[in-house]
Amino acid sequence: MTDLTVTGASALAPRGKSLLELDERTRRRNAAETRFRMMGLVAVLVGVFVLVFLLGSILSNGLSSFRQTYISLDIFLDPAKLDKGGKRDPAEIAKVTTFGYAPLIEKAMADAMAAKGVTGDGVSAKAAGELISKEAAADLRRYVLAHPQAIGTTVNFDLLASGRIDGYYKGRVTMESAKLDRNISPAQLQLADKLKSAGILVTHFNWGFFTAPDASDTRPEAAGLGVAILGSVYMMVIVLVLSLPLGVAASIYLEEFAPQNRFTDLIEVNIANLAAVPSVVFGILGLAAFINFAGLPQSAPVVGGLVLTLMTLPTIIIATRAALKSVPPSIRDAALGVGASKMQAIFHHVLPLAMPGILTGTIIGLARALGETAPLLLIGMVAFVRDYPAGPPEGFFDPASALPVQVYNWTQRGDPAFIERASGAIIVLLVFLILMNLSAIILRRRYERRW
Amino acid sequence: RDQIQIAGSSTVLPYASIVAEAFGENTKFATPVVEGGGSGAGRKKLCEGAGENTIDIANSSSRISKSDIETCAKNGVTEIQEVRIGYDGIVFASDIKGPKFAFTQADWHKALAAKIVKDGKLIDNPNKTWKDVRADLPAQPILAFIPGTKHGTREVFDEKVIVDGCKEDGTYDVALAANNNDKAAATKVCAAIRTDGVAVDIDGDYPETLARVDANKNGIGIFGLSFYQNNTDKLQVATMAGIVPSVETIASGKYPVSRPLYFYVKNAHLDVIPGLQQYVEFFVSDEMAGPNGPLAAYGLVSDPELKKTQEAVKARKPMGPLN
Amino acid sequence: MNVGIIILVVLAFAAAGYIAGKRQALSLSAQSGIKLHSLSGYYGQTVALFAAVPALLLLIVWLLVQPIVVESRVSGMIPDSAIAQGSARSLVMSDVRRIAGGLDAVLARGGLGEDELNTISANTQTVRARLAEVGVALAGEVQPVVFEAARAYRQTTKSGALAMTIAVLGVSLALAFLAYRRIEPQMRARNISEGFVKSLLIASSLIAILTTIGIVFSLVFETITFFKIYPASQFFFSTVWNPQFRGGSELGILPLLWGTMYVSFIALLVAVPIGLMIAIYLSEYAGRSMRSFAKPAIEMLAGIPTIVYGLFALVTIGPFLRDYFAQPLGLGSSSSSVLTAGLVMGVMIIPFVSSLSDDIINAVPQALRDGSYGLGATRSETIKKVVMPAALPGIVGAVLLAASRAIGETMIVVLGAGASAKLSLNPFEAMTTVTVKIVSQLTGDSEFSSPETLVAFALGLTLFTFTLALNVLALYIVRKYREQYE
Amino acid sequence: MNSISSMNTTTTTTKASPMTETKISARNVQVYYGEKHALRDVSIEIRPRSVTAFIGPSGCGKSTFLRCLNRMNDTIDSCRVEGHILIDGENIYDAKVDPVQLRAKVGMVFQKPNPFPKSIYENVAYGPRIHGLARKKSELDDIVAASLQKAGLWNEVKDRLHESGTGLSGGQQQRLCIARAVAVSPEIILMDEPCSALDPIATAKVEELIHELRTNFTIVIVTHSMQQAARVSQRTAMFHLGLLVEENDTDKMFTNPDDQRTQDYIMGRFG
Amino acid sequence: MNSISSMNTTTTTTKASPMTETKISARNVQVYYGEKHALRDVSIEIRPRSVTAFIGPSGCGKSTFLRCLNRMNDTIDSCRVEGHILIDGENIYDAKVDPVQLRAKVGMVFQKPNPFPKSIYENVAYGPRIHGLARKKSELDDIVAASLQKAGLWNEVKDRLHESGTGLSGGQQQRLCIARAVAVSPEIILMDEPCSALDPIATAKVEELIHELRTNFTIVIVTHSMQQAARVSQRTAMFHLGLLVEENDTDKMFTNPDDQRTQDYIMGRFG
Ligand SMILES: Nc1ncnc2c1ncn2[C@@H]1O[C@H](COP(=O)(O)OP(=O)(O)OP(=O)(O)O)[C@@H](O)[C@H]1O
Ligand SMILES: Nc1ncnc2c1ncn2[C@@H]1O[C@H](COP(=O)(O)OP(=O)(O)OP(=O)(O)O)[C@@H](O)[C@H]1O
Ligand SMILES: [Mg+2]
Ligand SMILES: [Mg+2]
Repeated sequence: MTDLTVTGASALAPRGKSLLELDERTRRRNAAETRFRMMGLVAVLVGVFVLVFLLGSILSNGLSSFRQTYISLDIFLDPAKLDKGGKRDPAEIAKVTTFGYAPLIEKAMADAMAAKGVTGDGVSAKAAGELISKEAAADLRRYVLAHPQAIGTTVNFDLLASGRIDGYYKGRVTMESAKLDRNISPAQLQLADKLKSAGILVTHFNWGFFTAPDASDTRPEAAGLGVAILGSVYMMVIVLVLSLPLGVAASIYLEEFAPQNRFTDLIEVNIANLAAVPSVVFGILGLAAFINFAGLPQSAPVVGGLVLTLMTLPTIIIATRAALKSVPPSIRDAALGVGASKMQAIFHHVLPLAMPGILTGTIIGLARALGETAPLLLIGMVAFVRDYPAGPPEGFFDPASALPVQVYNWTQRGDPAFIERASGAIIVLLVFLILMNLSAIILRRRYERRW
Repeated sequence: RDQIQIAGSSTVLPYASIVAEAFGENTKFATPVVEGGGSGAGRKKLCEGAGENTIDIANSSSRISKSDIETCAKNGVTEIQEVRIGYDGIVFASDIKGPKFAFTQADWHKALAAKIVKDGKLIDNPNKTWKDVRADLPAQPILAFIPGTKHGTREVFDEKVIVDGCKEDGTYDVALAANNNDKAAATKVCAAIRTDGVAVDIDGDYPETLARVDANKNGIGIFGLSFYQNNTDKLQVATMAGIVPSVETIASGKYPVSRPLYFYVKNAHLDVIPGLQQYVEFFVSDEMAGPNGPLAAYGLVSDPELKKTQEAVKARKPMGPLN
Repeated sequence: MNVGIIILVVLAFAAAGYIAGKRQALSLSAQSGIKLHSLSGYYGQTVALFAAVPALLLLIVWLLVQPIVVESRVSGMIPDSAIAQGSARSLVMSDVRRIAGGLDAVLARGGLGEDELNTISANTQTVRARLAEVGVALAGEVQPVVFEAARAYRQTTKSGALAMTIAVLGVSLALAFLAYRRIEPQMRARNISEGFVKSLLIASSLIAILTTIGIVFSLVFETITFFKIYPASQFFFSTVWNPQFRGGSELGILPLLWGTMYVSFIALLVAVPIGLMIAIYLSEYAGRSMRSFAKPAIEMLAGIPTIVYGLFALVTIGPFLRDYFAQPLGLGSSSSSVLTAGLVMGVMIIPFVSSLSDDIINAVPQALRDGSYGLGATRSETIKKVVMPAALPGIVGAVLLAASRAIGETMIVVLGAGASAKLSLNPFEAMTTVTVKIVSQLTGDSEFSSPETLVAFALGLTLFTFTLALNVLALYIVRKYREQYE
Repeated sequence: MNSISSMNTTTTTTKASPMTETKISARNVQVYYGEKHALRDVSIEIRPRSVTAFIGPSGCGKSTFLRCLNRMNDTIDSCRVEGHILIDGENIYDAKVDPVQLRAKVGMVFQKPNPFPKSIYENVAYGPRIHGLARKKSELDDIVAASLQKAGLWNEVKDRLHESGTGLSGGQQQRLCIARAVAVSPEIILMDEPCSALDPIATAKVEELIHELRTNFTIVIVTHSMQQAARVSQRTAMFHLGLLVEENDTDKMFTNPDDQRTQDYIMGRFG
Repeated sequence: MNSISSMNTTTTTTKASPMTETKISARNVQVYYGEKHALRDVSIEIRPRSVTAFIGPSGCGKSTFLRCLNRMNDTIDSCRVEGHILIDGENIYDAKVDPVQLRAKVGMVFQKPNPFPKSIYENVAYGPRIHGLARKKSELDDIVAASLQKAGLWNEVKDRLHESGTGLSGGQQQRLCIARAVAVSPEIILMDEPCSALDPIATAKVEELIHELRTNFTIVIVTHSMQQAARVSQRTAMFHLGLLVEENDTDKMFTNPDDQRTQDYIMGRFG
């Protein structure tokens, strides 16, 4: 090997050595290889670790919101209070507001305590009533309006316990904190414990969290995601139906058909730039274009869906174009060579091969659209909405909320119970996301191949 | 459109949603849709014109301005009702485990102002701990989480704490002298907050301030009274000029840092949007906004002149020009 | 007929046209013995397209135009005197619409016959009660003029709808028939239908342009207003950002732009290496099972709401960096810092780099890898020197996308980096970004027409222009780089 | 062609190599693609500093076996190799053997030309670079030039060394791949139909290269051209349906093969 | 070379085709790749129902010219074609001509086999499907089977029609591509070195196929094997450095070429 240096030509001499022992250089290269591989593994682990950490913190904060504490009471629907006229006239009964129902509950509570032999120990009847959510009165009134004939009878209700009591059984409220807490006292907590052992206070799965609408700041225990889930579903339907076809169509045109000229350059730069536009600016656009100009209603999923579509499009387009670009030209040649039109070559061969990339773009784009709040801020969807939107398609035009909006709203509230709700909502959001992506992931796996 | 649409101040939002919820429960009308988004944005939306596409009510944590009224008029919104719903107390609170604080406005000025007076001269604020500010305060580093400059609360803080404190501790006079008796310039000097990281602007809401106090146990945050009342197990409130903030002390005017809250109703919508008039009346009814109502329970300081408001609302009396 | 049904009928026509067209083409070709130019399906497709597309376009246009026409007609019926002081014609019109809708509902309920409707005059009390029965709440009393207008509104709308049904279905049928008649074996059916598809593709790509125009338009007017009340030179060149409630704000964009670039830069510094390594590991090293688990898992990072990241930054990373780095190094004692936000944001955008790059790396032909292995290259050498360069254009796209996402992020910056604008090199100091300020200036309590709020639009437009310039630059560089190999 | 002859002179000293040693020895090699049994029980000895040709009908497993010799089959997931392959007496499927080092020693030219999407220069310089064969830019330039010359491509590309390798014609690409393999000077060179896309003149050049390389290197070549096999190789192996049917001296193989199938195959063309 | 003579006997019946018409006529064709002038002023007439062979050293522009004939060059951005190419008297570069229709009429087998990453069946069935050549599944099956048979691949793949086309050996892939091109029964078939990766037997089959196709179709074939050109073609065209050097009857070309360069090229091997 001494002549290696003489000329490049003579460098082409054999270098005999055993394969079983690694030479210095190979060892170094292998070490570099191992390092590189480890770096990759570490990167994956970092990603997974952060994910696990975040999910862990979300789950530990939020899982508890799927269970809820209830107080089970037999309530006498006193005709003297609910229907003074005695004619069971719905209009008459409706005159009694929720404030009129509160005493019934308070009384039922006292009766139940007496019946089970639970003593208040210095907790007044009013304070005992505070263990029950303010939502209870509304539930009761709703029930009575729906069943006027029940007035005068005694009905068993599972009423929501107040947020602090619920928090007590979830570890958020403790005896120490209750001492300082203006909204609950240790005596009340002790009473709750007694009620629990008496079987009046029960904990079970919280369906209301998925079906109930949002509730105001005074009733965190009643707040649910019903409207938000509907709103998000509506918006995602719109986003998916519009952005995927539009995005893929635009990418195909730009990547496969568009002539190389200034105009296509313009479109190309535009799309890349739209990806960098902050989402709140899309909200400004939505307000100007869809609400003020086109006259669509405020707070409506249709506007939200359109705005999110515009926001998602660049992501999908960029991903799709990259995927199309990576399909080798020989595949196109092969198809064109047997007399396929360009359109056929693309739709029959190129597009299926680009599918994994397209689906990835869609997953990422939709994930972002699903979790976005800022643009909704400007089109009135970051709002307190309690009425369910109608079924589609009219429902697209009714006011609705969305999952990320609910998360955002709840993290802004004063009552700490909302933090748990927000984490619960995030879990729902993630489950939503996983479900939505699952089909895409399965499809992607089907299309993935090397050539 | 069947539901009332409301937008505006995020300070008023909790109260408005409590009322909206009760309104939806107790009447045949749909529950109003209540948006946050800030007083400015709310009033802007209110003034965009009359019609189904525009909101009916704007919540506001400060009085509407002349320019807003002009915009309104330009867009055909000529009659607006002003409804004052009560007062919002602004409190100073720190971590529950830390030392107790009793402040005066002057303390805050000395702690946070960019320039303070020392030996009759304006100097850059050298204070590092509260003890430097006043000897009987704890020796805790100064760290304050104050609302960002877009918050209505900040305005009140600047005016009623910093500038008042500035006058109290004599800096104002020195500044006045230095600026040839230009009051505006002196006020500007007074209100300038130091930028060395001691005063941290919070763009988010009170929960963010709370989280920051949680992460920085030395920090003192500025909160709304209602938020504090919901978190008394984590926060301890400081007195201001010897007064403990509470619904009572604020209502009586003893506690100095508070501000009125309003909402503005577009009269043109009153006969068009179902339930609007009822909602407005419901909001200011004793059952809701009275001293024993749910709003007061949540921390709204009830307006002593509620009766007047109720009458005005019944009469749909539009507000006159601002004075 | 309701719109949904019209659409269904048109689609049914199209389907029938498809079948008929296909049959016709086949039989014509069989008769004449001339080979079909295109697959028979394309003839069907052509007929179907002619049946559906113009008709549906007409439908859309009609739906957009009819309300305008009807409104202007009906609103002509309402005298100015009927419009209350302080109210507006548009509000009266919304009453008209509501009454008209209510009347429909009443009819549908069977509470009233069509002719009865014409006879009941505006005995407004009964009208109001009737409408209330069907759940249409009216806020005020109904004026006779308004009621008349509502009736006219209903009538016109109805006849309009009828005309629309006839027109749309007519157009659909007529064009379908025309297209059907034109079928002959030599007709270039494939080209026709492909031309149509191509125009759809072009239209889709024009949406990007429309969006840009829309954004510029929705920003530019307020921006102009802003510059009327605030000097542009200060906005662009001042290094101080210090808005005030009472005016006299200093609104220099430079510290915000600096913050934006700093945070995004740190985020990319985290996301690009980690993301690329993940992509490489998953596509080149990992087994199938690991890959099918890890890839979607990492994609979930992009789906976690940013508020979670923000809290993560605020509660965990911020204090950690402060206690273990900033304070020992004497670089400050702020728990929110550019570094905090950058790190956390970097994690969030990892999937943008990793997943897209993974797909692209996977698409590099195996023959290239074989070529490199055959020369005795290790895997990592192959990846670095052969696979990555081949995948580069796509990876650049992925990185740009990640950068875009970083620039547009709000929540993480608010909670992680703070809200104070600063021009500083120290990564442990709190800073903020343009996007954060757009949101906060837009949603605050100050007056909308004040410069403090309007500046949000100027910020938006400036950022838009700024990123546009960056993108032009990126395109230029990528082109230039690519040209080396062509 | 001056460069080649000049090179010859530098290397003739090593010509007297013994012909009985074995360089590569394969024993009972079985290869499966998933379920498919592609190679059955192949055993062969390949001598150093000689040219061995693999012939056989398309799809019989020539490429498969060739790829076994430098473990390129490792890259195909579904592929499984059994049996022993020894190079210089060392089992290359031993766990201790590093395939990377192996492949540096056993170079390969693939059946389908697969230039990297890089410049022509970079294509050739790639191997020397990763193996650290050149210390200076000028050395690298020399290696690149020499390799391209050997592959007979130098004249065609010397003015466009920095254009993309994928923009070459099919035959040029193939020669580029040969140059790329030669540039790292492996001990053994496996060539899978290196001349399939080449015109006679280029083919002649490559054959000349093979002749020349033979003095120092061991060469295994897959070819479909009996003439080529006859021209360049000393030993020939015939594959059929995954079996190694016969292995023999080339002269003997083409005149008087032992196996009927070989005879048929060769006769099928010539007979 | 007996096989050739035997094949000749099977096909001699069709030899008396009219040799004066033209199917393809190219006039002053110039091709540029960006700046590079790859083909200069090529004019040629190609006769129907005959086989024309293109020969010439690697990189001389044979593939380039072949790709002009069905406008495959349209797909290369940097490629620019000037001049006229008439097929059946119609200028195929006319704006009115639909390249798709043209390519259905002028099929192509590429130099590098490029099967679709789909099953073998789908590879072959694709063309007939898009051209509507089969009305029923069974017809399609027939076409696929017949095409694979013609390409001499049927026996090897009949049991694995639904496995991927990319998992075939090099020669098998090449035959698959031939089957794919034949399946749409174009009028003209362009073959770019169709036998480069094939063993003699498979080559013979393909050559037989060419003979057979010649009765109805026009065939242009690029080959590096003079013998093959001599065996299958009636006319031969010789390219050199982007120029069409000579075009002549095959017999004449290989015995007594007009052009010095042709002579050199052919002699370069045989002389
Ligand atoms: N895409 C391309 N870009 C640039 N130059 C090209 C391209 N394709 C071919 N060339 C060049 O054009 C010339 C002719 O190439 P062509 O592929 O036609 O050669 P060929 O005669 O088919 O050779 P071979 O027998 O090696 O396949 C060559 O010099 C080649 O390098
Ligand atoms: N990746 C693969 N997956 C499955 N089967 C394969 C794969 N590669 C090759 N085969 C099959 O293995 C057998 C041997 O293939 P190989 O490539 O070794 O043939 P070959 O002798 O090189 O043929 P050719 O001369 O056509 O290149 C063939 O039947 C082929 O179809
Ligand atoms: Mg092979
Ligand atoms: Mg070629």
